Amino acid sequence: MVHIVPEIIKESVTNLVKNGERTDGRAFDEYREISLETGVIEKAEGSARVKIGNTQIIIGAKPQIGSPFGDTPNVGVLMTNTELLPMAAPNFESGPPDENSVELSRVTDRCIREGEVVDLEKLCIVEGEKVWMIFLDLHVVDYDGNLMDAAVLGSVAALMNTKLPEAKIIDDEIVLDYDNLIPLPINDTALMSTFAKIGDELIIDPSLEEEEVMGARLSVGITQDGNICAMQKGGEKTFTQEEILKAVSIAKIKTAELRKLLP
Amino acid sequence: MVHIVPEIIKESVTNLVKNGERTDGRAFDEYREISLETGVIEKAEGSARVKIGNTQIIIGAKPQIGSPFGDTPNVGVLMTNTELLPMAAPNFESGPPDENSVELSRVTDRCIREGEVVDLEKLCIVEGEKVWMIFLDLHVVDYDGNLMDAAVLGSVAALMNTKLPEAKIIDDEIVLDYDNLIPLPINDTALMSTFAKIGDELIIDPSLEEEEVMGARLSVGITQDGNICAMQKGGEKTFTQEEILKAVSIAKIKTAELRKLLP
Amino acid sequence: MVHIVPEIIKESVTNLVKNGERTDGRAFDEYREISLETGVIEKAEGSARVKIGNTQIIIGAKPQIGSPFGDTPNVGVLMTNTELLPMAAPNFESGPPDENSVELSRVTDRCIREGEVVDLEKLCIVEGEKVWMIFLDLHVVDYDGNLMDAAVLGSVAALMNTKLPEAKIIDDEIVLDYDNLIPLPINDTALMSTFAKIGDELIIDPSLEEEEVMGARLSVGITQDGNICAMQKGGEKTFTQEEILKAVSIAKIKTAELRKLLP
Amino acid sequence: MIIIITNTNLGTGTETSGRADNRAFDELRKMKIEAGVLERADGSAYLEIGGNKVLAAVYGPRELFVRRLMQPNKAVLRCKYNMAPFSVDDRKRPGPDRRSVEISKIASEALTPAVFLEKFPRSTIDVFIEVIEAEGGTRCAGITAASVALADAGIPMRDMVVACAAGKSDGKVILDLSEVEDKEGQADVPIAIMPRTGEITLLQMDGNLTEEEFEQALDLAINGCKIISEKQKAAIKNRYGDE
Amino acid sequence: MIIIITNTNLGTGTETSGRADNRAFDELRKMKIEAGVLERADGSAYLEIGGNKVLAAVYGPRELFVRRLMQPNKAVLRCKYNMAPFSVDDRKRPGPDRRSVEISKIASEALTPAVFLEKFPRSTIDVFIEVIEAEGGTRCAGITAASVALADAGIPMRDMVVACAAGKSDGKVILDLSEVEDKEGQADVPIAIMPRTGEITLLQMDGNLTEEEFEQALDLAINGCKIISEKQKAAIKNRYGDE
Amino acid sequence: MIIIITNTNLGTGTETSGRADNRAFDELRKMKIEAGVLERADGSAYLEIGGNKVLAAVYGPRELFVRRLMQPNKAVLRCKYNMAPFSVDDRKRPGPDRRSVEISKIASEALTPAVFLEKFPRSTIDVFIEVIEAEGGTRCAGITAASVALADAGIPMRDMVVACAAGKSDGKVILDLSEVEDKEGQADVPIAIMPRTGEITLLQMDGNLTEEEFEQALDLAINGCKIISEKQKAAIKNRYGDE
Repeated sequence: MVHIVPEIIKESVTNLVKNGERTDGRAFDEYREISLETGVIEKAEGSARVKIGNTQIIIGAKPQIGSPFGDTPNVGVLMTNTELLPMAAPNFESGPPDENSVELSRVTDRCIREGEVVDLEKLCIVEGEKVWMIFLDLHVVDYDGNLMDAAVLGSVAALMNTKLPEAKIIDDEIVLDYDNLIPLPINDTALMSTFAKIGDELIIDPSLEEEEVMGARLSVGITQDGNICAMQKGGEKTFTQEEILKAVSIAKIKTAELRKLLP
Repeated sequence: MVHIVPEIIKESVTNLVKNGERTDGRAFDEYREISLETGVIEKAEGSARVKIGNTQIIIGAKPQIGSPFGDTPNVGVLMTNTELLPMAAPNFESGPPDENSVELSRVTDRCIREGEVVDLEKLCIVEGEKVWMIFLDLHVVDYDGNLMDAAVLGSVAALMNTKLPEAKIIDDEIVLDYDNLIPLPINDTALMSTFAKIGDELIIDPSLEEEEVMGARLSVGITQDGNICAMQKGGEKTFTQEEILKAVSIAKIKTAELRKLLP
Repeated sequence: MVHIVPEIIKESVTNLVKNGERTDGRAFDEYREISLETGVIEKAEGSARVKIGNTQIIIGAKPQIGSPFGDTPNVGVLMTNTELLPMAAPNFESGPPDENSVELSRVTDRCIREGEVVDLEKLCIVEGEKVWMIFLDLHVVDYDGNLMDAAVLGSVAALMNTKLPEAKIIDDEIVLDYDNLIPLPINDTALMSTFAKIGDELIIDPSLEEEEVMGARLSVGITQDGNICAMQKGGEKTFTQEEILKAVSIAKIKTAELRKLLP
Repeated sequence: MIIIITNTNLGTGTETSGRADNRAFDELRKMKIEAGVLERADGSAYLEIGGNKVLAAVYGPRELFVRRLMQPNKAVLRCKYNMAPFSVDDRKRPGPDRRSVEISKIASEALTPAVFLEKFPRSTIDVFIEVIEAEGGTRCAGITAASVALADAGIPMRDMVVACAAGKSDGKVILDLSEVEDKEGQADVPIAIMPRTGEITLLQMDGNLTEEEFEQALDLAINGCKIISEKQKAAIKNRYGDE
Repeated sequence: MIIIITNTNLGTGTETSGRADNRAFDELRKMKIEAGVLERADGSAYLEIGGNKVLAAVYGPRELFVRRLMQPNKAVLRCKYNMAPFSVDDRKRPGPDRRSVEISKIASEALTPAVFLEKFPRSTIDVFIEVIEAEGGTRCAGITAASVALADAGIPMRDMVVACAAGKSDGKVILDLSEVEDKEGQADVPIAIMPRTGEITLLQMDGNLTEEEFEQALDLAINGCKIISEKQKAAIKNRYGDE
Repeated sequence: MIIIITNTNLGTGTETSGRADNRAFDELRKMKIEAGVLERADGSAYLEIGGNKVLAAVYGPRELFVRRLMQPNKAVLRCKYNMAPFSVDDRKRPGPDRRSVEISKIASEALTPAVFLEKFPRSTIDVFIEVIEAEGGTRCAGITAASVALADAGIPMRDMVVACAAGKSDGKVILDLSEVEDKEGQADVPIAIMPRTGEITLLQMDGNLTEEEFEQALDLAINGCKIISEKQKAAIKNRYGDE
């Protein structure tokens, strides 16, 4: 369903930004309040609940033993899936993932994969035959803007929280030792910062209200070394080259701050 | 498609019931005429055609060799599937099973499974590896109310009619001996009786006309020992505790009568 | 979407045909200009691009190693799939194949299979275990009528263009020798001619404009020996017995002409 | 683990209806047709021929809710052909496959020429064919039954479409192939006609036939249709009386 | 390659909430209910009972865009029950399965009698139940939470529907079966009632019970509902104050 | 049964277009663009770059039948990116996957800023990108071709969007990665710009780059876009003449 934002609200949000202000009084480079808990689902081998403002995502990580891909026989598999639950917003609908949900899954996956958050090679059990597959499921339960940053932050936290049974090969059989739980091997803590462009300004962590009036969106994934590992532009307007470079600089600082929230 | 029943028909059916009568002259605890044939499909290992009044279902049982579920390695599998064919009623549509079709499948399955109609443990061929899977397909071709009772009665008859080839293990191979057909091992003949509540009355075996005016529906599955093995309430109105207990008592008597129709 | 053809165009096309003429000046038994290239996709083991008038189909053949069907353990598998791309016509829609797409796939497949174009028995690698499966994908990119004849002509050309690695069994392993590419074994070059009935006349190779006014359609597949291997009537009008026999006679001549275009 | 099947009886039910069973080359399998077998449908029919058991039902003319299919000047006839999961030796997964989609299309086209669709603009006539048991020739059986169901529903028609196949098996051109004859045979030619005029409303063919063989098969199939046509009429007469 | 699991801890989290844990036969698992936990939804609730964690949210009354569901004289209440992939031991594939389709249907029917739908013709009230973690009894937990969410949304209701199960495990009729008790038990009877009148809006049963055992179970479950009903009211009071 | 592939030639067709082939770090693969290659579409284009072969077609502005997508004050531009099953080494199953859904979305967003959508309220402009053969960089090839198709369709535009990628492979920042360079490389940065103003309409990145490397890559890609932009204009000129 197309959600039409009244012109009057658009104008007031846009004018505020033009004057250097935001509706909730934040600075342009200021996140809303963030809460991050891990281990919230006992039945999930890893889990987290993240809130950025009123946006809330519950994330669970579950391992399965499966076959590696043919071209990477000694590498484990990470599968990221997002459900934009109809509970989370009046215009979210039940059914197979739509393009917004697919984009959120794929950008989250890209930031984690390219940021080499999980050491997937350590998830190989028998080369070419059996590897750990980690299913990362993002359950979006309340939507108030900036799903990207919440998704990556919560996913990294859930992965850091994940424990697997030790898998030993004994007499050509895989033995899973649930008395010996081992944390998922974590390499990096790549995180993401997202900017909305309203008028000619970039503001970080857009609220829903701000997303509804923004012209374009830029998400930047940064590793713990400060390198860029993922980017995604969205929206129907454009960015200048300078705006993009500026966003990258701010993202380096801001993801470093977000990183302190990790367990 | 929402089927709107004219108010005048609703009233007349409801008033009749209030006066202790039904549109077709039956007593409140009286079934319509029932016909039950078995072996109607030569290509199916088991089959039945059941008619309750004008409601007609054709049921086929087909075995396949498959893998058992992980948590029940020595137990065969029963799969129940219902097609509410668009042939059967003007408002039935082609396509994947809707909620009515799913409910019918699951309640039928529940009555048969919990009533332990088939001795599924005897369907194990090689523990943890190969078991018989019985696919029970219900083809609803004419719909005039009370699908539940027809579905269970026809399914039990089809299962009693089913013959499997003997499966022997010879030199680590499964040999299916089609010269030696063995009846499916039957433990029980659990059957179901369904009641509609119209006004404050319970009537058994509701016709379509009665279903369209009923407030709520109660189906009760009873084993041959007279125990309860399945229940399902449907509809947007309520039952009192007394009504439910009364329905259970009547169902014990009525399923015993239905049982005489089995081959 | 129903495409409504203006009455005036219908009449003018129909009247022309009644007078022995066609809108583009062709004779009733004359094809439009045909172009046929093979080897157009380097990554496909076989490929072709066929144009009949403005109708254009790109066809790729890709082999995979798979399991034979249970009842033909020593026979390879041919799978034909057609995409009527939304690019090809304003009323073609994205999504799973509709009935027109399915009919085109199945009639093409039938002509090739029954015409025994590919010697499928030579595609057996290990009897009952491994055979070559040939996936023939038809990508319809421009639609101006008579997809059937284009589909079969392009498919046969793509199959004739297909090369497979030699599959040897060495020490119970399948070794695919990509240094030794072998042409797909071709038995026959069955082709198809399609007729539209407009008024009481049969015209070959109908253009889109002619298809839109035709009453019925007849496609005839002919082997290189001049035998009939496939037929399909379409459309909501009828043929007389004489018309069908006449179409068969013409198809024998015309498919022989088309055959000269093959590589 | 390998599964071995001994002494399979698969298909034995069908062998009895094969030419092995002394049918002449131009002889149909045993058949019966009954009209008006379902209560809810506006019209219905049941047909058995050889080991085939087919139900057909008709709803309509009725309102067409799918806007984009609506025709301003006539009704749309939509036919759905479906096989019950238990109708074949190996259970068929429920829902349409490519074969049933194609047969639904050509069955719609086979029935359409006979119906006065122009009497019912903007509406639909829905025809459902359910194959309860399949033993070769279900599409023809379905179309034949559907015509009877259309007549039973009182749909005004030019003629009652009738379908039958001929083909080639064991080197001979024969009428009405059984499942075994079709599987082991060299060609199958299912057709449908409007018997009054002989116009052909369905024609398919697969296999390998010379032009002459095809002509023979077409003749045989047309004759088969004419015989079946009488049984259709008898079924309607049987239900509604003779006057 | 065979996979062997040693010393599995699967289910150990749940054993602590079993009757092993000294619950009386008529004692509920530890529970808490909170109203108003989500911002976007018109009403919401969070419920924990034993190892179950459930969220419920309500949108509406709002415009119904699906024409064919619209009722001219009342609102439609549509309930969707869904389990998170991570809510169970073996990851559940996202999307509806037959179990969740059935539970969605019976949950809608369980809530409908309590709502004054006739006040909102042609509209819809959408109820979403998300099982975040499952440990036996999620449908009852979901219905109970959904009622609180409906109240939180200010939907006018006759009563607050409440759900609870009783059953038989280890030969005894007991209240509120845990996952282990359900799996190893002999019967489960989930019900929902409107506590003011005691009318039953949901009833299912599977297993094997004598008529007497069923009567005991029904009594137990009704009592369980009444206890939970107080916790529902407290959750609403807690959010909106007492006046 | 294990399958062993010897002396595979997979990818050999592509090696010839790799930097192995002496391309400079800022050199594009060989390319050609042709406008107006399809008859039915309102506009179309064909593009080859390296081993990539891409078709683009445009229909519209035309009536939008999906109500809920309709915009009262402008047209909607909808782009569908699709790969032919035979376009890649291992056959791709037909139909959209998650990758093509994402690319369709970002391609729509890349083209939208250039089109005067406000001229066509309540309508749709449909852009179809078909990858006929893929060898690294199909999304950029597709967007570039789509712009030419939009121009060929006579859609009024601010500018002709053009797309190109830069990235890092073998430790060096380079322009226009081939399939092999992308697979074995460290980063890929596909962008699209409106060349007149330099505004960026598409930007994605995956891999690992320092801030400086990213800046270099961005500069390289913008330059690549400018070169390709000339070829787009030439293609249009070639079709419609110079005046």
